[in-house]
Parts: sequence; structure tokens; C-alpha cells
Amino acid sequence: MKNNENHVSSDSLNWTVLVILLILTTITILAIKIHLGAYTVALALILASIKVSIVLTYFMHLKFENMLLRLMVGGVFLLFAVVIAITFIDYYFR
Amino acid sequence: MTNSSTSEPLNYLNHKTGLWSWLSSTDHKRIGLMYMYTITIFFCTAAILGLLMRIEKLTPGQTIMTAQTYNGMFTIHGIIMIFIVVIPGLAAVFGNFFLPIMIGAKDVAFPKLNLFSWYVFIAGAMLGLYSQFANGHSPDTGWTFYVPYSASASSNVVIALTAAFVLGFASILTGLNFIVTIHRMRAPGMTWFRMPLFPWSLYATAWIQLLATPIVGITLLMVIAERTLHIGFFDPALGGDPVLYQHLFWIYSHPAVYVMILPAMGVVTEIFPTFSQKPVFGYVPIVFSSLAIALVGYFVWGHHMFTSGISYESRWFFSFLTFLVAIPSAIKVFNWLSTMYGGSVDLKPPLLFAISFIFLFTIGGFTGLTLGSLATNIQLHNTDFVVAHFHYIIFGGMGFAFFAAIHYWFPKIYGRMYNFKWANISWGFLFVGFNLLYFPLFVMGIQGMPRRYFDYDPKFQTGEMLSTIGAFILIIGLIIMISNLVYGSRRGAIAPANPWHGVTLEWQIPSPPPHENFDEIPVITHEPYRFDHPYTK
Amino acid sequence: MSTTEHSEFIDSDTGKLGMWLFLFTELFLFGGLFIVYAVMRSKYAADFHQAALELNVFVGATNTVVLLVSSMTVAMSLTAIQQKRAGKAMGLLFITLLLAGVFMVNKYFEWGHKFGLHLYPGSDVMKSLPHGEIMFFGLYFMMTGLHALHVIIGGVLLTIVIFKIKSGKINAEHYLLQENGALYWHLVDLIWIFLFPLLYLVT
Amino acid sequence: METLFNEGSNLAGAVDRAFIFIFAISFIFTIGITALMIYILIHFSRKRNKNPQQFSHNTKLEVIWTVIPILIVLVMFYYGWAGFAPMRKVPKDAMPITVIGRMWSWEFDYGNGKISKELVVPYNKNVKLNLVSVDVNHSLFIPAFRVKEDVIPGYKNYLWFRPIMKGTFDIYCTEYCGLAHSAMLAKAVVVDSLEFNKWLADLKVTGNLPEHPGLTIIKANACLTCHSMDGSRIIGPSFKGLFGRKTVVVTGSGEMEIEATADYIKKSIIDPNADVVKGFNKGLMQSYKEKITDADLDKIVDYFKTAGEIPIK
Ligand code: HEA
Ligand code: HEA
Ligand code: HEC
Ligand code: CUA
Ligand SMILES: [Cu+2]
Repeated sequence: MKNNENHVSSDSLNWTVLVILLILTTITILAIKIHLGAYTVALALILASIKVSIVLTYFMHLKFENMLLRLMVGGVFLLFAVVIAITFIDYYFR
Repeated sequence: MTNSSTSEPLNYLNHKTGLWSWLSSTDHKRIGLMYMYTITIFFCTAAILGLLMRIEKLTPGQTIMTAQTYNGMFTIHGIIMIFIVVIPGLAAVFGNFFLPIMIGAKDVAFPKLNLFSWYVFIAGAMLGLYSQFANGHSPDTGWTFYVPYSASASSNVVIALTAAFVLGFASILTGLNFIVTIHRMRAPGMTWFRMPLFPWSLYATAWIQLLATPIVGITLLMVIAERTLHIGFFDPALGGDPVLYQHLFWIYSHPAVYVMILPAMGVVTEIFPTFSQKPVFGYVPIVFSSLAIALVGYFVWGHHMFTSGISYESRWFFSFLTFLVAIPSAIKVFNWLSTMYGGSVDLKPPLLFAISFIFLFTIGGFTGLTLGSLATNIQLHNTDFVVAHFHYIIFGGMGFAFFAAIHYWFPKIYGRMYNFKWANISWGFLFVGFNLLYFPLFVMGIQGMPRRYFDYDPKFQTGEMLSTIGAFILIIGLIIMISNLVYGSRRGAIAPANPWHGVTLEWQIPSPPPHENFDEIPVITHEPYRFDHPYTK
Repeated sequence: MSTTEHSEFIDSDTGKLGMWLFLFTELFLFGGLFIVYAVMRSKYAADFHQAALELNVFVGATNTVVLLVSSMTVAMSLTAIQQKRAGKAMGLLFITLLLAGVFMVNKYFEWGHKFGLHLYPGSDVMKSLPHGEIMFFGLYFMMTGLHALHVIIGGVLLTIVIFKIKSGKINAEHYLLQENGALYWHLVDLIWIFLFPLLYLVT
Repeated sequence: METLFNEGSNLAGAVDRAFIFIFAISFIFTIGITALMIYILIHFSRKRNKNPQQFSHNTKLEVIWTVIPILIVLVMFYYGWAGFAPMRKVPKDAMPITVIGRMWSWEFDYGNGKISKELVVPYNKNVKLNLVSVDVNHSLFIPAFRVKEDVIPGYKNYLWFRPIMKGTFDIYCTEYCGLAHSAMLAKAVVVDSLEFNKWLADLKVTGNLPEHPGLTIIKANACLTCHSMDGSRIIGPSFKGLFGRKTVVVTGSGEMEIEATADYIKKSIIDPNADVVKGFNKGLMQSYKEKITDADLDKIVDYFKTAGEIPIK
């Protein structure tokens, strides 16, 4: 059994993360205002994904977890992406 | 060994008695048995419904029941068999009982959660039964709940949907528990590749349970929302998409079929080495084929929808992947045969059931391939051929594996032995009855006899009749088998700790196992299934 | 519960792994809705655009900020308990609960507004809309409703955590429950991070 | 006249080739595997073989039994695909026929109001079926032609074929669609072009006949699948002589005899489970509250009133 020394994140780290998240949120809202047509959704999703990965790594301490858990989280998101992609093989070609 | 003041040594069965000591027990072995008893009761109920359906089909037109009853009957037969019997089935019964023992742990990671899942399971099962008898008539949508029919049918569909939802939740919790158990509770020295193969198959299964079940959960919720709140995701009149429902349903339900078969494969993988006294052939390929089945099985759901008007591109894509999942299954079959080859093969009842598993699974698998091929699927979709395919693979595969498992681990569970002669006789009835029951359905399916048909063209009568006769032979076998086991569990001869000379950990402890499995946690020094090396220190 | 003497104590890694696995199932639960969203959006892009105009970006953005901040307070509270500052930890969790409350009040007014306009599933106004808009609102209610349910569950969980800190059951050595509560709360945030642009910003 | 394995359309040949290939492989493997098992059981039985060998690998063998099945399934895939691909490529000159599926009957619309209960098609001519459902999912299946495609509300599914055998063939509904799913049958009749043209010319134009608007609504809602016009009992009571009829109904409070007035008929349609006609099952007929407007209800009642016994074809 592995000895579990848990990582302690400092308050300043948490604050920094929050500020970055808020900035990204603002960017998202502003980016919608400039009309990018079909790309808006893509952009919004990319920004959301960045935010989500920040929450995962810092707030949810993934950065300090073992490799296995990180792989699992990555794998789960990947699996979901593949499922959506396969569903769209149907809808895109119809 | 335990104290000697009592005549019988203390074990998990007698260290505490009384109904409440069972209902409140967090002991994985007792929970496993509680699953076994409840599942058996539900199995018999649903099986009797199956028999009634067969009697109805003895003659064209109405034989013993109305169309309404028949439609309700195959629905509830399907719901019970799928959601209550085979999906939990092996994992909840033998997984619970033997997974911790086989990896050298005292219990699962979350024992209370384990008991909680059983209660959730019971709640779901009760709801399922209730949907049959509640006001109005029983649900008649088929176990697939296809919209728009299920969104409008004036029956207790909402209750049945809720039941399936709740059962899914129980399944998720069991899967979660197993994954954590396997990750965190293996005995010292038991590296991943020293783990026996039944736990491996449960590991692959548990991931499917965990990651596929929520999708059907939310889908059923959407149908409930559709019925109660008129949201209309799937209602074409409101712009909804009925085919989208089918996608979501099968995204879960195809992987779910591997939830049924993977533990079954795990069981027989334990049986072949033991009864041949020979190491399992190709341990690593078997592990990876389980994982591959779990993974690729996730991407083939569309093969249930080949005629639903999905795009041409996705049809061939799904067909292609469907063929690919056959490969890991093929690898396993060949590995099992090679495990026996050259061994010292002892044809005891567990092995008898295990080799019939191979036979029936092969037939079921190949007919699966026939269904996976685009051209032939067009002819066979929703015909009796499909019904025969999945009975062969579920009942013939998973069901016979269950029978094999109970005959294999019986002496460990109860510390007693059943009668071999009667076990063989019951096998005879089961095997003959089974094939007579389902083989004619293949033929009729090819000829175009649709499934879920209350009535049929008289030209199919011979086949339907043979099939009904088969059901009666099968039931005889089942009754003999169950009686033999029940009798054995109470009166059978006392069984030694290791009657089959197995090497995995469950055979290293007394029968029945003591309350906390091991007096001392074993230390693993070697890969399993080595009959010339000790497994533990 | 004499049967569990040996396993009464769940070590932190085991408990956390269990929680993560549970979060995966939650992700897939919402995942099902995201699939429906994706398909419907690709079918009715224009209608979605139109319908999203009905939603108030300001309210949505406020709620996003509220949740992000609450996510931070939860994370900080965990730090506090690790540093043996139980009082600070409870205070931060309390702020989190307040923020959750703000979120729910916002949501209440938002939904109330929709109901005031007779924009709810099954209403006649709703039925008279174009198909895509019906779908959009259906998804809107289903997704935000399910999410709100998670906010409530998360709130309950964190309340329990506060009480356990108070009674000393959660402390600098044993804080698994708080860790898991925090993970759950972050998940609630995480889902909202996706919901916000998809529902409010597709205009 | 129908034998079991007719190849009734141009598409059948390729489908059957896929069948034959897959079944041949399946038989070979199943028999091979079974034979091997029996051999092992006998030859290596504990009696004969006391000392088990202890090998557990053979890389060469394992590669072989991975690669060969891969090749085999690829060929299977190819046959399936080759048989299927033409099914989605409709020839330009195909004659379009609209198939309407409803609970629980088929209608074949040849255009210009010509609707038939049988699918009559000309021999050796390409036919395209456009599939429309008015209620729930159905599926049109003609085994002899090896064609099947679901009929889904809101979807524009289609299939095509060229009949290459004259005769009468079964049509089934193969998607479960409720109570009388197994009775949702029809026939496909393949005749000479000449005969077909004559048949089509003679086909009554039902769509344009001046018909009582109430009856149109009744037909449109498929009431006639459960209610007959000729006095026979299907699932619900017959419409024959309905208006003013005295019937015993079971209500919440017990049985009573009532007269079928306008109000009663409306109520029976809006809330069918309130008063259930004795001898019939509750819950079968669903409420039409959402589907039939008040104005239409009046028309239906009016139809029952004026035309108590107007026979329909
Ligand atoms: C335990 C459950 C289980 C399992 C394991 C499987 C396994 C498979 N199934 Fe089955 N299936 C069901 C349960 C299951 N199925 C159910 C319940 C339905 C109906 C649902 C409903 O509509 O109600 C269904 C329906 C179904 C359909 C849809 C039919 C239709 O409605 O149109 C299809 C189509 O592709 C299919 C294919 C397959 C395939 C290719 C496999 C493969 O995994 C099989 C692989 C196995 C082998 C191939 C045999 C062993 C291999 C060898 C002996 C080696 C030699 C092999 C080669 C040379 C290739 N199944
Ligand atoms: C685990 C899965 C499982 C099992 C084991 C079975 C077992 C049986 N099934 Fe099953 N069946 C399904 C899963 C299963 N089924 C599913 C998923 C469907 C699809 C539903 C749908 O379309 O939605 C289906 C559909 C289905 C149909 C098709 C309905 C239709 O499409 O029209 C039929 C018809 O014959 C049938 C028959 C049977 C029979 C005769 C048995 C027999 O093998 C049962 C054998 C057992 C007995 C005959 C009795 C045993 C009883 C005892 C041992 C107790 C003794 C008690 C007393 C003496 C009182 N089943
Ligand atoms: C699913 C089958 C079904 C369909 C479709 C159906 N009905 Fe019925 N109907 C029944 C049954 C069964 C009864 C008897 C039980 C009852 O009264 O509810 C009934 C009863 C009635 C009665 C009362 C008859 C009497 O003798 O008192 C009327 C009127 C009626 N239906 C009209 C209609 C109309 C109009 C439609 C179509 C818009 C329709 N039904 C569609 C099954 C059906
Ligand atoms: Cu229409 Cu079945
Ligand atoms: Cu499948």
C-alpha cells in the first residue's frame, strides 16, 4: 500500500486559479459577441474545455494524484468524445 | 483453524444466524448468496412466463392468452431476464462471493455500499414486479422501450422505466465497488498479472457497468420526462427524434450484453485449468481480449439499428466494428480448447456445463456474426432469428456458465457436495431441451417469422411446436438441477476444502470459508494456474 | 455491524478512487443529455440560436461566477483543514453554501420568469414554437433542472461536512469525506462550465 | 404461392450469397470445435492421461488463430456489404409508391388518390417505396424480396427492389407497434406490366370521393383498426348502429346502462377509460384529447348521427 502524503495547495494558488477562470469566462462571453458564425460554438467549447481542465488539475488536485487516476480521467473524456463522434457518423451523413 | 468447542467449525454461514443477521450483513459472501436466492426466484418467475409464451405459440391464433397478455408477457420476461437476472447475474452472485477471496482480501472495498446496492436492487426488482400488477395493464413495449410507442402506450410504462433506472443504479454501485476492490485490495505479491482471470473479467465488466449504465439511466429519465412533462425529445410531433432514442438506448444496451458474457467467460476460464490440471493457455491474451471486448464493445451499438434509417456510412462502420469484436471472443475460445489439450481432463459436472457453454456460445456467436453482416441483417432483423441468437448466447452462454459456476463453487459455498449422477442427468435434459427450444427459431427466422408476434402464419407451426416441446424438456432439467442443488446444500456429503484440486486462493481456505476469509492474508509468489508451483508462500 | 470490523476504516486513496469513479458516472449521465443536445443543435441550428436569445446572459454569467468562486472556497477550505484550521474551513464551506443559495435563487427567478411567459414543457405557448425552439427549451429545463438537483445534493453533502468538522470527526488527519464532498462540488461546477456556453451563449 | 426460400427480387441473390458464406464458415468452425472438444475429452481423459503437460504458450499458434479469424470476418464483412450496398442505390427510373403504416394496417398510395390495401407491383420493374408512419414505429418486411426498413414517424425512410418472380408474397410489420402488431400484415402481388396497368386504372380513387368529413377524421385516426363498421367485434365495440344504442358500461361506481348520446360519444373519445363498455378492456383505447379538436369531435358525432349504417368499402 502506498503511503498517502496528500498535497496541500496554498490559498494563493487557489486565488490565481480563480482569476484565470474568471478571465477565461470573460473571454468566452466577449468572443460570442464578435460573430464568428459556425466557429463560435467551437471556440466556446474549446474555452470551456480549457476551464474544465484547469478545474480538474488544480481544484480537483489531479496534478498531485497518481498517474493511473489521471489516465482514467483522460480516458473517460476520450471515450465520451468517441461516442459522440460515432453518433455523428450517422447524423452528419444524413 | 477455529475453536474446537463446537462440533462444526465456525464459518460465514453459522457464526451468526437469523434472518436479520443476513439482511444486515455486510459480508460479501452473504450478500452474494442473497443475490443468488433473489435472482433465482426472479429467474424462475420469468422462465415460467417464457414457458407460458411458448404454450401460447403452440398453435396459431389465440391458444391460452390474449394478444394483450402476450405482449405484456414478453416485455416483463425480457425486463426481468435482462435487468434483474443476467446483468447482475454472475457478477453480483459469484463476483461478490469470490472476487475478494480470489484476490486475497477480507471483503470488498466498500462493504456497506455493497449491502446498499442489494437493497437498491431489490427495490428496483419490486418496482418491476409492481409495474405488472399496478392499476391499468402491464407494460407492453418490449424490454427496449422504443419511442414513440413507449411514450404513449397507456400502460404502466413509467413504473417499468423507473424500475430499470433503479436497477441500473444498483449495477453501477456494484461495478464501482469491484473496480476499487481490485485496485486497492489485492493481497501482497498479487500484481495485476498474477491475478486470476475471473477477477480480470469482472474488472473489464465493471468498467462497462460504470460507464455505460448512466447513459441508459438518463435516456429512461428522458422518456419519463416525455410522458409526464411532455418535453418531447423523442416525439416527432414536437420535433423530437425517435431514432436518437435508439442510439442512446443501444449505447448502453450493447455494452450491457458484454456485461452479461464477460463474467461468464471468466468463470469457464477458471474451470478449464482446474479440471485439466494444466495452466491456462495464453493468460495475457485472455486478459487483453477481455479488455478489448469491453472497449470495442462500446462502439458497435448501431448494429441493432441497421434498418432504422441511419446513414449508409454509419451502417457499414458499425458492421465493420461488429466483426472486429468477434476476434477477442475467438481468441478466448481457442485458448480454452488449448488449455484442455494435453491436460488430464476430468469430466465432472462443472466441466460438462463449461464445454456446453463453448458449444452454445459458438453457435450464438456465429449467428451474431450473421446478424452483424449488413445484407443478412436486413433479412433477419427483428425476426425469430434474433430471438434464437440471444437466447443461445445469453441462456446458452451466460446461463450455462452460471450453472457451471454453481456446480464448480458449490462445495466451497456450502461445504457440501451435490449428487454427480443427478447433475449429469439434469445436464442432459437442459442441453437437449435447450437446443430443441431455440434451434427451430433460427430456421423460422430465416424464413421471415417476425419476433414479438402473438399470432403467426400456420406454415410456421411445426417449428413453433418443436420449440414448445423443447421448453418442456428444458423445464424438467431445470427442476432436477435445482432440486439436486437444494438437496445437496442441506444433506449432501461433506465436501473437502479443495475437491477439484484447484490452485487459486478460494481453494486454499476451508469450506465453507470462515467469516473473514483468511486467518492470515496470503502472500502471492507466482502467477496463477501453475500446478507445479505453489501459488502462495 | 460486527461483520465489518476489519474494514470500518476506509483509507483515503480507496475512498477517493471510489468518488472519482462515481463522478465518471455523473459525467456520463449528463453526457447522455449532451449527446441529445449535440444532435438537436446540428438539426436546428437556427432555432437554437433564436431560442437562446430568450435566456439572460447576465444571469447565466452571474451564476457562472458564483459557482467558480464557490469552487475556490471549497478548495481553500480543504487546504484549511489540512493546515488544522477547522474554523477557517467551516467558514469557507459556509460561504460556499451561501453561494449555492445565491445560485439557486437566481435559478428560481430565471425559471419563474420562463413560467411567467408560459414557456414550460407542455404549455400551449411552447407547443406553438418552432420545433427547434421546443427542443432547446426542453433541453434547457432538463439540463439545468438536473444540474440544480446536483447543486442541492452537493449543498447537503457540504452541510454534513460542516457538522462533522464541528464535531471533530473531520480533522487534519481524516478528511476523506470533505475531500469527496469537494470533488463532488467541483463536478457541479464543471458541468456548469459546459452548460453555460451551450445554453446561454449559442446566440 | 410461396415456397420457403424464394429469391423474389433482384436483391435476393447477393443477400443469399452472404448467408451461404457465413453459414458455411459457421458450420465448419462449430463442427470443428465440437469435434476437437470430444477428441480432447476422450484422448486426454484423466483415465488415459494421468500426467498433464504444463505448457501455456505457443506464439506461432496464437498468431495463426488471431490472423485467420480476422481474415475470415473481413470476407464476411465484404459479402454483407456487397449485398447491402445496392439496396441504398435507388435507380432513377424506379416507380415511387408511398407506404403508409399505422396501427395496425398498411396502405399503399400510388398517387392521385389511388390507395390500395395490397402492394401490387409490375414484374421486373424497379419500384421505390417511400415509408411514412402516422403514429409509432413500424417496419416493412417482405421476406421473399429480402427487404426491410423501419417506418418511423418524422423520417423519410425508403427502400427499393425489382421483383423478379411473379406471385403473391407476405408483408409483415417487424417493429413492435402495440396490440395488433402481429396482425399488421399485407400482401405483395407481382404481376405483368400490362396487368398492373389495368389494375391501377381500375383502382378506385378513394382520396377524392366525397366522403363524410367525420368519416375522414375517423379514418385518419385509425379508429377502424379497433372498431368495425360492420358489426363485428375487433378490439373495441363496433361502430355499426352506435348512435342511440343502449349499452352497459362499467364506471367508477359500478355498472349502468346508458344511451349513446352525442355527449357520451364525445366523452368516450376524450376520456375512454371513464365509462368502459362492459366486456371490453379498459386502457386499450387511448384518449384522443390532444389529437382531435372539438370541431372535429362534432363532425364525428355528426357522422355517427347521420350515417349510422353507411357502409364503407
Ligand atoms: C450475452 C449477450 C450477447 C452477446 C455476448 C452477444 C454477442 C454478439 N452479438 Fe448479440 N444480441 C444480444 C445479446 C448478445 N449478443 C441480444 C440480447 C440481442 C437482441 C436485443 C434485442 O433486440 O432485443 C442481440 C442482438 C444482436 C444484433 C442485432 C440483431 C437485430 O436486431 O437486427 C447483432 C447484429 O450485429 C448482434 C451481433 C452480435 C455479435 C457479432 C456478437 C459477438 O460478440 C459474438 C462473438 C462470438 C463468436 C464469433 C463465437 C466464438 C468464436 C469462435 C468459435 C472462433 C471462430 C470465429 C471466427 C472464425 C470469426 N447481436
Ligand atoms: C436470461 C435471459 C433469458 C432467458 C434465460 C430466457 C429464457 C426463456 N425464454 Fe426468453 N427472452 C429474453 C431473455 C431470456 N429468455 C429476452 C431479453 C427476450 C426479448 C423480450 C422482448 O422482445 O422485449 C426474450 C423473448 C422470448 C421470446 C420471444 C417473444 C416474442 O418475440 O414473441 C420467447 C418465445 O418463445 C421466449 C421464451 C423463453 C423460454 C421458453 C425460456 C426458457 O428457456 C425458460 C426455461 C425455464 C423454464 C421453462 C422454467 C424454469 C422454472 C423452474 C425451474 C421453476 C420450477 C417451478 C415450478 C415447478 C412451479 N423468450
Ligand atoms: C386501441 C384500439 C382502439 C382505437 C384505436 C380506438 N378505440 Fe374506441 N374503443 C376501444 C375499446 C377497447 C373500447 C371499449 C372500452 C371503452 O369504452 O373504453 C372503445 C370504445 C369506444 C366508444 C364507445 C363505444 C360504445 O359502444 O359505447 C367510442 C364512441 C369510441 N371508442 C370511439 C373511437 C374513436 C372515434 C376512435 C378514433 C378516433 C377510437 N375509438 C379509436 C378501442 C379503440
Ligand atoms: Cu406495425 Cu408492428
Ligand atoms: Cu449488440
